[in-house]
Amino acid sequence: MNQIKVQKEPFDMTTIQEELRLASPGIGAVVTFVGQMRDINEGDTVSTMTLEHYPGMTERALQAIVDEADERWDLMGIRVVHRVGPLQPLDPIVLVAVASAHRGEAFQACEFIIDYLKTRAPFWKKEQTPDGERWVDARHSDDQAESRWKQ
Amino acid sequence: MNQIKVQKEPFDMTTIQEELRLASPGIGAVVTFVGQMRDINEGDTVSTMTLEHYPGMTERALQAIVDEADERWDLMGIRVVHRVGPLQPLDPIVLVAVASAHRGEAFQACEFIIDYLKTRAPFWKKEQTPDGERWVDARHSDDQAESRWKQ
Amino acid sequence: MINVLFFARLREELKTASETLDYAPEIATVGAVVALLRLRGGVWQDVFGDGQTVLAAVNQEMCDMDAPVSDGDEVAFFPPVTGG
Amino acid sequence: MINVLFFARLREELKTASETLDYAPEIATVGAVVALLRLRGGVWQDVFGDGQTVLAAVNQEMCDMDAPVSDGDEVAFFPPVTGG
Repeated sequence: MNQIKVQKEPFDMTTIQEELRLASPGIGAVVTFVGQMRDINEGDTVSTMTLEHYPGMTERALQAIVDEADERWDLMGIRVVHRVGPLQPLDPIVLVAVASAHRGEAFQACEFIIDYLKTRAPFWKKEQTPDGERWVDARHSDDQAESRWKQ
Repeated sequence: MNQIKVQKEPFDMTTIQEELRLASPGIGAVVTFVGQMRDINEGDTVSTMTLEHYPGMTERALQAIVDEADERWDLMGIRVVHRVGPLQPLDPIVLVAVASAHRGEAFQACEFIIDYLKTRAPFWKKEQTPDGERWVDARHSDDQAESRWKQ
Repeated sequence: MINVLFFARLREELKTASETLDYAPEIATVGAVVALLRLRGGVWQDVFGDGQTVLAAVNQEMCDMDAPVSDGDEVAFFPPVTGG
Repeated sequence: MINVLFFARLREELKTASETLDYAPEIATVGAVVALLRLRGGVWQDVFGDGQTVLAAVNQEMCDMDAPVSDGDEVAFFPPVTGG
């Protein structure tokens, strides 16, 4: 019912969303988040980005996040796909899609998953800028986004 | 930059999302909501649904909602497509897609638009069930969802 | 003239989608139009009666019963909306 | 034996992606492994020094410095994550 993928290849958003939304005629809402590479970060032009990850742990971390979402909300399917390796501006980096009977739960679960992914899944971005390569720093705003879900 | 459509024909989610997300390399997040027809409502099997609307006012109401979202958040593109006429289970009814630099704004604006659409846009659903036709009643939960956005 | 429109359940119950009313100063608000329609009795009284939730729009903008109505306006009545 | 992995900025600064340490009771926690590595001085002291945020995982589960380490475990060190 839920699927997690970490892959170098581009993913096909259409196939993922269609397969998810057609899984049951009881599904009333599908919320999809797509994060894509921006050509600018902290004021600098970024021409390429390379995503490193921790094979094995990545899948486990994503599975734990998806399982927690499934426990918290009444959902009818989750898809998480994250790319690794070299990326260009406008390339989709991550897709999180959640299906449920009603929209409130799909919205909350989708945002929860991407918020947790941002702080708990072992991915690291390295940017190529005109001044050379640099590792992207973790954002305080991502910690804040995660902490909203702790009640 | 923003587009609103009310149409009888099915819509192509892929084209809409791709066109939206590729509009600028400054876009970092796209959040899409798709509402689709369920085969069951309030415990009864629903075989077909017919969506009536108020031509002219519908487009104005949707435009007002989209304009308000654009004022409240820093967005980079909005798409709203709503079907009218006869629909079958699993048919997409409505799509709301929002692009922005960062995800928080895209999530909030997307949910705001669908919450407001549910209470402010002149659409009415009529269901065909084994016991005959019936108009769908407005949900109290939709009023509550809308009222969250009034600060 | 005022162009009056009815949608969804109202349209079906009243068996009419639209009609035109001669404008008169006595129907200068949405509430006054409702009162006039209710005076017809029968199904009109039922549909616009106390306890019924009827929404209104003047010139395609949702409004409340105090909203002014002018000659040439389009006034619409309908049940709470259920799209999306 | 403990298999130790380094990722991202740490991997580059330490110029190594992995190494194995002989297991000993003195390195029975993640913090003890860190202390051992820091003793090497130089870049090791910099990377694991005070004020550096280094995250750790034992057997692919994120954990804090008190987490136990047993013979045969995989212990990973990396900077705060930035995916998504």
